[in-house]
Amino acid sequence: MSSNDILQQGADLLMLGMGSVFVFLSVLVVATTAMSWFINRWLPEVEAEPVARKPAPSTEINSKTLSIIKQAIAQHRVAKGRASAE
Amino acid sequence: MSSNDILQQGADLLMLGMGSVFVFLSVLVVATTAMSWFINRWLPEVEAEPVARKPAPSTEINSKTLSIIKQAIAQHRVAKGRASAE
Amino acid sequence: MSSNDILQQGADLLMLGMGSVFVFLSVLVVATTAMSWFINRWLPEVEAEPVARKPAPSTEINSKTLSIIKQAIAQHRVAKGRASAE
Amino acid sequence: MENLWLASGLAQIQMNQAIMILVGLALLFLAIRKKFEPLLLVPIGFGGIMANIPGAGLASSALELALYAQDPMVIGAARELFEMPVAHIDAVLHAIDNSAYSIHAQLSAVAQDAGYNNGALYNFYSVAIASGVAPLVIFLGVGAMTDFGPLLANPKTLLLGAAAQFGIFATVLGAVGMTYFGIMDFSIAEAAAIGIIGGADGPTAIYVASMLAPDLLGAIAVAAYSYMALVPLIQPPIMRALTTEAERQIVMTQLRTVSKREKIAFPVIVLILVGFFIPDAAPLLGMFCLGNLMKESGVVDRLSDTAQNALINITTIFLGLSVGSKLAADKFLDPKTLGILALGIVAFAIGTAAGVLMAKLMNVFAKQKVNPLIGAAGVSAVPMAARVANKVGLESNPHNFLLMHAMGPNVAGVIGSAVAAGVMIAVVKAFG
Amino acid sequence: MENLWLASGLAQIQMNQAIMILVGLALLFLAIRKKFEPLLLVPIGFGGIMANIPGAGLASSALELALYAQDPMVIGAARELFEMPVAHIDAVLHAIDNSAYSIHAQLSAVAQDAGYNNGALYNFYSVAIASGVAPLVIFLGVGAMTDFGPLLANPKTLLLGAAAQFGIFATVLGAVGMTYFGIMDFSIAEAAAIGIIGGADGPTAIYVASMLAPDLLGAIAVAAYSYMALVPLIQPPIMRALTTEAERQIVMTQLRTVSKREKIAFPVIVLILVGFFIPDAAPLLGMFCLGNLMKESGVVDRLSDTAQNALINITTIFLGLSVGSKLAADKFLDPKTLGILALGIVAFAIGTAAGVLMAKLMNVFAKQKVNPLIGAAGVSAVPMAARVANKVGLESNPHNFLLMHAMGPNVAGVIGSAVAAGVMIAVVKAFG
Amino acid sequence: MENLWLASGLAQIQMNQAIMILVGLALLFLAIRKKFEPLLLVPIGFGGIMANIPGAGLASSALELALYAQDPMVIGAARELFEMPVAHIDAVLHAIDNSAYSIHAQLSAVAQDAGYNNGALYNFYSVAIASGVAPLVIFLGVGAMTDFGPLLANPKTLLLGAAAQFGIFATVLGAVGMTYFGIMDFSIAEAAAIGIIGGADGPTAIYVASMLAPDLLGAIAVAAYSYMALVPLIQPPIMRALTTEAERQIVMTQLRTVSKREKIAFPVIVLILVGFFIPDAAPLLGMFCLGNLMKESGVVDRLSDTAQNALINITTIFLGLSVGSKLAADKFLDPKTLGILALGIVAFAIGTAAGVLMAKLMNVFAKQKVNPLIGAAGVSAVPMAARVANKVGLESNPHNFLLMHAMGPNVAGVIGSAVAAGVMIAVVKAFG
Ligand code: NA
Ligand code: NA
Ligand code: NA
Repeated sequence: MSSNDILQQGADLLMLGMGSVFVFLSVLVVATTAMSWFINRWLPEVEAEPVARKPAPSTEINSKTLSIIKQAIAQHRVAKGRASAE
Repeated sequence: MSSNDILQQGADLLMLGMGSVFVFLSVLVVATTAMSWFINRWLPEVEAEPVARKPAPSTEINSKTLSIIKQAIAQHRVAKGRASAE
Repeated sequence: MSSNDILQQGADLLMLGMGSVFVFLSVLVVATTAMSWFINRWLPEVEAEPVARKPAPSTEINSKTLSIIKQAIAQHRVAKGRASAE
Repeated sequence: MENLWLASGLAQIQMNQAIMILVGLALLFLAIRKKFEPLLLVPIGFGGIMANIPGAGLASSALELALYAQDPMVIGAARELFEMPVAHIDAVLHAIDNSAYSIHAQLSAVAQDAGYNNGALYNFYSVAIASGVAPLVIFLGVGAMTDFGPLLANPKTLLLGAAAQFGIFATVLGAVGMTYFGIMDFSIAEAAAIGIIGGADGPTAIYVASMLAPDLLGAIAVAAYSYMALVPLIQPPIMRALTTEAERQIVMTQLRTVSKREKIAFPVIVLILVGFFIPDAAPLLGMFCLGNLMKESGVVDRLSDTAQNALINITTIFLGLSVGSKLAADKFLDPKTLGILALGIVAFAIGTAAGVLMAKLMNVFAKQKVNPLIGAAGVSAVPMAARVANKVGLESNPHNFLLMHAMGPNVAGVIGSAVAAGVMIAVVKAFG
Repeated sequence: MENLWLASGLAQIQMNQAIMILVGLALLFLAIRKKFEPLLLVPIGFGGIMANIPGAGLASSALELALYAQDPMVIGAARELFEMPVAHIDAVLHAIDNSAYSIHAQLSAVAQDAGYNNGALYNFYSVAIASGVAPLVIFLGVGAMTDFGPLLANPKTLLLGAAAQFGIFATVLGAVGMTYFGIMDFSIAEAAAIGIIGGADGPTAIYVASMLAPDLLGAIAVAAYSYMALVPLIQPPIMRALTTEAERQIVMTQLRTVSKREKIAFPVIVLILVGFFIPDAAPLLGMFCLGNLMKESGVVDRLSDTAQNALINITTIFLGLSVGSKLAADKFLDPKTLGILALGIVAFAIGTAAGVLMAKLMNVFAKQKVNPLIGAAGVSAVPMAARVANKVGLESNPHNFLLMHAMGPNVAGVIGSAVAAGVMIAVVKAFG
Repeated sequence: MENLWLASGLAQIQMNQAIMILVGLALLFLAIRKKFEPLLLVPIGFGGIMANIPGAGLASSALELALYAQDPMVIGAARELFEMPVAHIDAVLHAIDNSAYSIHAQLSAVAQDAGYNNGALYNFYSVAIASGVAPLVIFLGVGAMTDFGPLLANPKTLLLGAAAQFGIFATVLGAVGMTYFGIMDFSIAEAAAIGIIGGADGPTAIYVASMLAPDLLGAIAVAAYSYMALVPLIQPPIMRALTTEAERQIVMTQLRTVSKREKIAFPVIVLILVGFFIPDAAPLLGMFCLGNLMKESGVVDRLSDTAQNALINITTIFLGLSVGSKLAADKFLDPKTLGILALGIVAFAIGTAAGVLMAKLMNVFAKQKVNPLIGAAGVSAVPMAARVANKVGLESNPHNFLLMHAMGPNVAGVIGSAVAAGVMIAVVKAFG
């Protein structure tokens, strides 16, 4: 293969590559916009979506734990406040 | 292979199959019953089994967390009740 | 292979093996001592190491949960104590 | 390997692939919107779409891709191997289709020399299913999640799990009947693989199909999981038709508590009996019992935990994608698929009926009556079928909770269909 | 397989290995102390050290080890295979280097007969990378961690992700230019593999390099991950140079909320479009979309959870070690590595510039102005590049939070470079 | 492959399998009831039962199954390959037993053509152990669980870990002695593999046995894990016999705190020294050090976490089942097994004694006295041996807590036996 050939191949790759990337992502812009329009027009989620996502267990624990901590701390402070006030 | 042969094979499979399934599970009924009788007669678990199973961590957290939540809620209600009563 | 050969091989393995193990671990004693000296002399950790290790999530939950449990139990006892005192 | 691609034009192929993409989308819809066994049907449906991407060949081996392309190097090597230097290319392809494992291995090497690579889904299939490992690992995890307590408290419910397997074998007979009457052309191995749908147990069905009829695996797995999801629709009418109101109101005595030692001994006993009576069922039931022993022994909780979570989840993802690879148009869009779907639902129905009737038969002889509704749970489809039995029972008597009673036949059904699978593999092997 | 070991003496080899051990230590230092992409660079650096242990041959195949040792049995078998009974040993080794897959397979069997075994890292590489599976699994996990919400709220930011891929192809041109001017000797396949560094996406770079230029994989992966870690240094000067203060202060309207159904539909649409337009990108993007669908569908949380944790972590460890195996001195210490490192940083810079300029171009036509800083996030390097855009934006307007706006082009860049990868693989295959 | 099945009748085989099933049950009893290393002995015992199911062939390869069945196609292919057209079938089987890897590969393909498949446990063994990967992954996880702090605080305890390896090499001498006196017939490779039991480290023993004496692997692994569980019984009498009451009361100064940087540097130093001095120990110790570095570096916690949990658990399950596959009667029920069991316990005893004596020797020269009890912890068996040292110490002085002091030699013993393993592999390879 001559040196020119590889330059040519590089240029071809640039054209084909950027062309494909732009065409594909442009098509995706159109398809996504159409999909969003269609769903929001014809298939809106009326209320609390029935397919409600079960939170990942750890998160669940964390949030529960956190709320408990907050409460516990609050009560602790109250208790301490009361104790020191007495 | 003639068409008759495959019918014959199907019938054989039915006989052998259901036969084996019933024989095997019947043997299992007998073996299980005998095993349960033997264990409960000769190897009863006297007290708290020493091979006590460590509960799976997540479950442990959940049940502990749950009990805490219940308590926290209960205390919260009590506190609120007291607060609103005052 | 004559029987003598295998005895010889066994003896060789003993020599080479124990030799290598002792040489290697002795070198490691020296290298480790030098490394510790070098780090403590030239690269001491000034303050709270910035590469502080994020505790494993489960442990974190456990310890939090545990502290909450302790508190909850303590409060529970206090509450019970108060209740029975009244 | 089907030679479909030679018989039909490119346009036909692409049309078929488009149809299969719609099938994949339908499976995703059922899985996500209707909650049809989503753990399997999401990866199966998605894998099915991937397998039908035109030109990507994700579900094809390097050799298949070389043959699609009629690669001269590979065709040449085949001509030499088969000593057919001047034969028409169709004859060469036909010879390859019918050649043995070692010939395939040699031609695969040539195809790789020629620059072809196995598709990603093909690789997943080879590792997860063709090797047989994925169903075994799923069974390990399922075993670690199974509680044999209700079964041990009332061992005779094992017979209900046995009876429900009649759905499997009746369906085999149905399939060979179709062949006999010229409606379909199933071999005895294919008929056996189709029958296992009646086992209502996904991994067992995949295991048997991968051994006896790999080309039908896609349709068989889709049928098995779909009908398992449809158990709440399929079973109740049959259960009501075969029982009287009085029978449905039968109250069962509360189950005794089962000791830890019994639970530890049970999986070991099952393993040894299976090994003695049905060695071909030993891989599946062995892994199932190991999982259960890991759970019940209480000394290897970290292993049991991993078997129930990371390991089974990882395996499920790749099992699903691998099954999806068998939804490639040239394998799935075949009249046989319609036959499989039709036979599969019959299998579920017959299994349900057999379970219920067996319970009624037992009531003729036994003093302690069983509610015949729990017989329907013998098809397995754990725990859906047990819940269905409970629900139908509550309709007749709102205070009669059958769930725990139905769990006995339910897990017995898993053992039963694994035994049936072992027998079928052994017998079909013996038929040669 | 390089014949380097014949040309140079043993001392030279060991010196090179010592250098590579220092390179491995440097990577560990950057990973641990400087937090340069530690998840990959810790196993890569460690694997690099292991690969360069003199005499251990951990990164070598059984055949390579037999040839290093000039094993007479293997050389003899090769002489017979190539029918060169009296040729010089160098000629035999050269013939082996250039022989096809099936010849290698045969000689490997002979080497194993002669008592050689594949090194541990070589095995990891075969299973994790040569099979293509590890990058696919990583993409599955990354997909399950990705939120396409910001992209769906503003789909035209996809174009920013497209523009930033110019860095990839400009770099290909740079690499072939180096070949043209005789500075380096890159083939078109190698040039393409180097260009993909500009995609700023580790698994994509490894996937492409493993297909097009496996010998350069070590350098390409190290460059990709190192520059991804350096994004906060590389991008800001370019972003500032190409934008005015006024542009950097542009406030973007808040993103609309995106419904769950849109999020579920998006990965399916991407899969189908990719299958239709760029089938060679289907494996990578298919797994990415499957991961995302598993997350968004909400019905297979246990699979999504495992894909994001156990599965991706296990794969990352072996992927890193496998990349490390390609840091063996005879593959890495090559002038080409310098070329790769130089071209890689250029690729990042050009990609950044192209993203910013595209955003400015869009502002010429669109009514809703975008802040051109978010164009820089189009190179991917998720989520670092988006954070950089946010940070540079805050410097000009401390109340203008661009992070969510930048996440759109950021994830678009992942899709864009996977598409670019697919095109490059297809085109280079077509070049033959 | 043993030709045992030809020499003895079918009845004898089944009797042997029954015996091995009892052995498997005994292992399960020890694991579950007595808590003998349950993580390994549950899957090993269970796998051992599965491997001995008559007629199932779960532990056999496709080729072995074809030969058991004296399949004419495979025998015919062998006759052709070996050019022995009229030889007796026993001669053919013998020739196959002694043939090379590539012959086996060819005949395996023929066996698969003839419809035989590898047993499930055989596949597990191939992937997990024959490839060498499972022990490496276990070492990765163990490394991520190991704290080198106590060792770094008192590096000279490394010498105790060295001394305890004398148990390994003394046992090798014992094994060759048995051969010399005609009691047993161990080759030098087998003697080395038996010796490694004295390393008191399961994965190291499996790794070495899989390389040097795969047929003995079952017995070696069972001995290693059983004796590790028996450490609290084996060690104390030896420790008491070799120390005076005064020595056992020696109080050691509290260990200094070790900085994070030292802990990060240590695994890297070990890797480099191992690579330089004992390259054959590099795979095992490399993975061990990588795991430790992942833990100590603190920047890849998610990888470290997975290595310590999902990854090591998954690997343990399959490692155990694979070891169990080597409990097939034809491999395990051999006089050699008795020799292995006898030599194994001697190895533990000698290792313990050597560790204690080394500590006494060190006290002769050093100013800072060490309590010689911690020398016994040098055999590894982490952390059991360290706990034993602590317990025996408390008997003499109820306020002298030796646990942390004993952890130093304990983890040093792991390094020591991995080094010994590397040396043995290299030396035995050199013996040819
Ligand atoms: Na069933
Ligand atoms: Na990108
Ligand atoms: Na040791």
